Amino acid sequence: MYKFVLPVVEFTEEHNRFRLEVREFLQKEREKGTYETRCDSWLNGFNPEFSRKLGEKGWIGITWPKKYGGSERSALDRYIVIEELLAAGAPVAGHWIADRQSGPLLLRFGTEEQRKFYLPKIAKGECYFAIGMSEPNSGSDLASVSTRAVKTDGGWILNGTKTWTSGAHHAHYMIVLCRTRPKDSQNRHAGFSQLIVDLSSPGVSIRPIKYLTGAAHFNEVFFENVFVPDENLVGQEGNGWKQNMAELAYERSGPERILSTYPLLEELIKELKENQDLPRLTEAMKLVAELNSLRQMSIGVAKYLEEGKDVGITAALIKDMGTKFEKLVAEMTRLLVNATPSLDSEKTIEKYLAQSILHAPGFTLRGGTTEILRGIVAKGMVAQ
Amino acid sequence: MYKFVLPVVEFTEEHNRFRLEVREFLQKEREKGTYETRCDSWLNGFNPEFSRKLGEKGWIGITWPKKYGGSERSALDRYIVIEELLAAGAPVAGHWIADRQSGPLLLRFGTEEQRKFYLPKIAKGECYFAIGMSEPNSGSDLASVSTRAVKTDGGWILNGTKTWTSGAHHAHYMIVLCRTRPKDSQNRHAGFSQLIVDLSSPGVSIRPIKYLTGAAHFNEVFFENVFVPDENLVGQEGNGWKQNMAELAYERSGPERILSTYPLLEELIKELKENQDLPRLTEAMKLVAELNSLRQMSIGVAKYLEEGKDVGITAALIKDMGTKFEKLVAEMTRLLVNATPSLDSEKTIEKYLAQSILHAPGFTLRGGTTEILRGIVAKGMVAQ
Amino acid sequence: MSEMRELMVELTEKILKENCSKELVDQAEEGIWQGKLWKLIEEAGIFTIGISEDSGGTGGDYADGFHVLRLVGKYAVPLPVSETLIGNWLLQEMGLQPETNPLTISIKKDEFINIQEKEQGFLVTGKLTKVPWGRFAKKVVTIGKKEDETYFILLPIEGASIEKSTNLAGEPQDTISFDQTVTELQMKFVNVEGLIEKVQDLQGLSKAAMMSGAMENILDMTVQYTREREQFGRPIHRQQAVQQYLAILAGETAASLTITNKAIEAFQENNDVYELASARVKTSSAAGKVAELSHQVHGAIGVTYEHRLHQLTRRLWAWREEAGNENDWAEKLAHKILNDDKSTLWEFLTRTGSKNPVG
Amino acid sequence: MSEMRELMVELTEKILKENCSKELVDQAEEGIWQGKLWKLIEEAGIFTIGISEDSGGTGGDYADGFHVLRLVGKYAVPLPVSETLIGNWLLQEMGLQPETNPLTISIKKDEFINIQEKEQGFLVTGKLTKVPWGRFAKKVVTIGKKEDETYFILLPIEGASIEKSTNLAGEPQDTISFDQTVTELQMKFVNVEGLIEKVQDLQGLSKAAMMSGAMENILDMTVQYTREREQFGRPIHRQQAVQQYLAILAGETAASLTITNKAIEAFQENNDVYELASARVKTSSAAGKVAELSHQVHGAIGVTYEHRLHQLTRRLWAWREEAGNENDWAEKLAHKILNDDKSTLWEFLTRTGSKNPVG
Repeated sequence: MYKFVLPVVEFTEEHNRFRLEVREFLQKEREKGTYETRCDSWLNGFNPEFSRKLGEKGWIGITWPKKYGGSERSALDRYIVIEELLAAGAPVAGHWIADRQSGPLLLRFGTEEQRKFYLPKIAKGECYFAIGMSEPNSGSDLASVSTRAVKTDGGWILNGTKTWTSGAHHAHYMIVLCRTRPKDSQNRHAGFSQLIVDLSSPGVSIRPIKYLTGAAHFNEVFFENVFVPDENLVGQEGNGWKQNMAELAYERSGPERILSTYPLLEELIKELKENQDLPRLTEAMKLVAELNSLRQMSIGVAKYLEEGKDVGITAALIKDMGTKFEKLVAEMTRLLVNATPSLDSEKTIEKYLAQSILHAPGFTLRGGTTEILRGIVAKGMVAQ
Repeated sequence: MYKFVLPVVEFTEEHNRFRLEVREFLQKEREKGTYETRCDSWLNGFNPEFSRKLGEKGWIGITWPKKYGGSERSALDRYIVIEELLAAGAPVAGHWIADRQSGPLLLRFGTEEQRKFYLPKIAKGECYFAIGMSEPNSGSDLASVSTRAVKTDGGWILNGTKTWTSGAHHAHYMIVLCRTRPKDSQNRHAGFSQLIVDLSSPGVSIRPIKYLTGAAHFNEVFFENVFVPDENLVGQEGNGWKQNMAELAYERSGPERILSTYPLLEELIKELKENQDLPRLTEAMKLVAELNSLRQMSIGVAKYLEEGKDVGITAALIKDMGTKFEKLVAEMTRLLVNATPSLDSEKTIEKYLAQSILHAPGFTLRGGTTEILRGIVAKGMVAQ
Repeated sequence: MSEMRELMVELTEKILKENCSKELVDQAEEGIWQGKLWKLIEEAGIFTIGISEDSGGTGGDYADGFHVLRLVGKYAVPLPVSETLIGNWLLQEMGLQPETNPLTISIKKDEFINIQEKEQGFLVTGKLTKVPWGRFAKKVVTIGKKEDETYFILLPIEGASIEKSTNLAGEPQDTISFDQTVTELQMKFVNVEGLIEKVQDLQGLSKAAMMSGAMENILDMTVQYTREREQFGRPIHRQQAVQQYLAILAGETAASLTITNKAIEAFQENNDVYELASARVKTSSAAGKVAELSHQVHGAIGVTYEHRLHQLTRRLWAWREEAGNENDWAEKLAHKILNDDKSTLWEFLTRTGSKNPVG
Repeated sequence: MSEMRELMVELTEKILKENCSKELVDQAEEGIWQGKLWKLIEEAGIFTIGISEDSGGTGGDYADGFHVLRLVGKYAVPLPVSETLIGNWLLQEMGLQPETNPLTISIKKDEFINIQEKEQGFLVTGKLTKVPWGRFAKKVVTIGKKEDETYFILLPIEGASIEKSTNLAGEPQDTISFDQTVTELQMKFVNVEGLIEKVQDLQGLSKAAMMSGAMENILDMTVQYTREREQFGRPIHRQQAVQQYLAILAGETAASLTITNKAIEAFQENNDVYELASARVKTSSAAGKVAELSHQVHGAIGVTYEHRLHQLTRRLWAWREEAGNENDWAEKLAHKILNDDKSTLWEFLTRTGSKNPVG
């Protein structure tokens, strides 16, 4: 049977020094006014200047080979950078997808030319990617994707629509999951490929979709006879489904599935400490213990990912639990302090609380719904 | 669409006087040592003497016509009696099933002879019934019931096994759901009938099944060529499924699906009041408000049942919510007071806590599992 | 249900169903006053339910009013309906004439308006915070202080400076400041503590009714969506996980409606606030679950601005905090229990001793 | 994992898998001492893990011991293994010889044994409550008081009167009373506060390890059951509701195991009790969910005495309350946070400042 055994990771003194370096940088930038802390900043905090600064530091693509613009540092160093960014609620939405999943995908499946072309730009914090998976009506059922590419001279002609793509209006490229062969009723997962699409190509149009707050983070992207050159095929034609699944492990196991509401939790503890409110601080410690256990799991997965282990099922598990936790932080906070959530409040905690509550519905939908993830976990356990 | 609109019921002064009468009786009996309060007493509190006393009072079959031994009182009077019994944790397991569902079933579907024969005995608190629905391997899938009765001269020959039957070792009769016709693959619910089986008949054997506490409340009942006379058929041959569904509404909407752990809640509030512990009493009030809303729903259903309305879906809903609440009482209590659950503790609250925790798993299984009930509710809403 | 109530409920539902569209609520959130809808509601006599016809009202009782407010919640009406209705009840109690122009209420401990009487009229100074619909209301019902005496006052807002803010649903929650403003006003001597308690009860119950109504609509929308939306080749209501969510939604909604209806009757009958507190605890606790699960079932489409769902879920998130959240009302209950030494919980719950042993 | 640990874990798992059957645990609950299993565990050297070979022990460290205790929980071993193991660690610290006969521990605030030294030996008087496995232990590690000085004492139980009681899992939790009992004993001067803290930490972590192990077994059993049990014509793991429960079970179990493993390493490395407290909060909170959902999946069969499930779920219900429940440990964490003025929560969580800033 599938076992969820994860390694215990101990950060070294060197790790800790590096963490403090990152933290100090973030603090200075905040003091300079480069950014303002906010919840769910990895999806909503777009700031090209800040992304470029991180690139200069060498903190994007940090684990990648130097020849592709990376810093050849460890997965744990990367973990430290991203959790410090999230805990500070820094604006990382611009480069997030490229750093988290598009880059690693290209490293693993891309051609040498693709790596040389895209990775250094990503690492500089100047090149953003969007995810091209979901479609109208496909929702959680990715195998029903119907965007299709037809072979033509020197490339492919792409037609279809992708939706719920975060940040497509800022992104330069999208990795599009599409059919390159007709549906096979025997094998729903056959015939898919992944193409890198330059979003400035003729035939691409982007329509913003407003979130319930009225803000536009995500989009509908239409492809109308878009020409995609041969060299933009990622990996093997027909292997798209498998590559896409590998991509999902990067998408699901990271600390952004645990820490989206972290700034709120920090404020909660601060307020309870100031109030010397032991009973409620005790209740809040239950959240802290939960966070601690999720964080250890997520760090363990980062370690396994580096070792090349298959962590798909565990990543699904952590994403499920982590996003539930993110919601719980908001629901518990409102009962542990006197705070009325309001986006325009002068009180930090009320602002973070409003951000957290309003963004909460997305936590357990994006990147795989609760029900889909739990299905993956259960089937994984039963099968093995 | 199906709407869950329930009437608001106001108890009259007369109702209140009656309630106090019942309460006084119960208090006196407790003081006399007739019984000891316990949680989940409707399943675990067997006491023939006490049942007989209730019968003398006219509080069993209280709504039934006088000619069948009843008192012709209202459904609300009945509601008052049973919730007072449950709140007091009185030992009502003996006659409970007969009063709650077997009697009403016979009143609705039984022959005049059956009514005259069984109802007065039940009302006296001297005749107990057991439920013959579940079978080994049938579990929640009642349509897979395979106990069968074959027609013979003057009656039926019954073969099969019923299981999880509470109190069959004390009961005199069981209403057995069985097939009287072969399976129809087009209609899984066709061909069932209900037979009253005298449990002292030749060919009936009863094997106790020990509960996880080691106590024996339920049983496996085997029928080997048991002869059941024609006059013991309930309602129409072939109509068993529909009759059984009607029976379930009685089984599911009552206050015993809300109050199984009530004695524990009473102790919790008592202790918090004694401690003058406002913050924790405040938390406990959330349980009280939940109870209050469930109780209003359950009273509303009692009223509708009396008016002959179809309340199957609402009853399923209340049973689901009520049993979750019963569990929550135990889980919250252990965090709101310093108490170590123990069956042999001298502290009342620790004893009730132990009873509640150990019996909790059954709450959401017996009488329809959470998942089955929720399916019924959802399908009911979608269909209408 | 009385015939009067049935009629009012039917009429209100008809007006709101036909006129209070998704687009209208959007517009209101952008800051545009929905005068046409206001007029329709006014003409239907909704703002003076519970005020006798003799006194220029529509007749009926408080309970009728709360049942109409349930519909106001159900249709996310972006207007100060509950404030105007409750404001009029307070005016009636004070012997003042009801208003048909938008009213708001700001009755809070530690907030009051200083009043001086001058030749040219009254001179008022003071700040009122988080005033619902402040920017659109013509007058505010609040507390005035004059020479150490406290008064119930009805104060025109014209002449005040307004600092805009909104709750999570985009409903105005403004700060209104008067600085030596010369104005007319109406005032009545009042016991402030009693008034605060009374207003909290009325507003608490109105929010319970509105939340129940919003849940009702959310449940309908969600069931409907599961019929229409297909996934994996079949409508999603066929998924067992979706069925489980629907049942929880139904349960939270039905429980909120039932206890709120009970609270309305009990409050009407004998000012019972125990049921009222229960209703507030239940509806505020249910609000979060209903919002969460309805969004989970609706998936990505439900979190878009284009979809109606958020107009209701954001209201649930906002309203559960207003006029006391579940902590506040549970604490109120806890105080009642603590102050009632003699009763067991069961006696408290069944209240057989007297009509209102916990008052 | 060290080679030593791997070997001990493998050996222990082999012994327990082969010998600690459902029937053996049943028997133990009926009050029969499982001497044969005790002997096997003793011979494997499990009771002296963490005690150097020079001192007559098995070698290895505390962490090795806690990993073995996880297995003790996994197989519901009905013997005072954790008490004897931890007891031996305490004896070692005091410079005393380890024991191989069953030990128990009763180190509590406000409970101690009065000691008088007489010619014929020691005269002891006092009552110890809720002593795990008291009726079967040969000696108890507890606190003695002699002329106002407090001592760590190792006291034979023979000669005490025993009042039997059990926890929810049927494990003995007895009251042991000495009344002017003449006995031999070993005693060492000790700081009681430090000892209580130390014992609470060791017992707390042992219960976290045992609970994690029990959950591991429950998860395995439950997954297995969903493969075998059919309903509506197919194995129940095909039901989406069951899948959702399995995933929650997996999550609670994996989180409990991970944080407990982390806590074991951190405690071994630098006596860090922050991770330990987290592990206790998490495992105690998870215990109820795991017990509830595993029973829900198993249905009626799982609540029968014949089924093994309850041997594990009843242990979870009992153990989550022992050596401090989640409230107690969360409060301990809260105190640490309150006493650490300077750090933000994030600094506290990542502890970059020093190895153990919160000690």
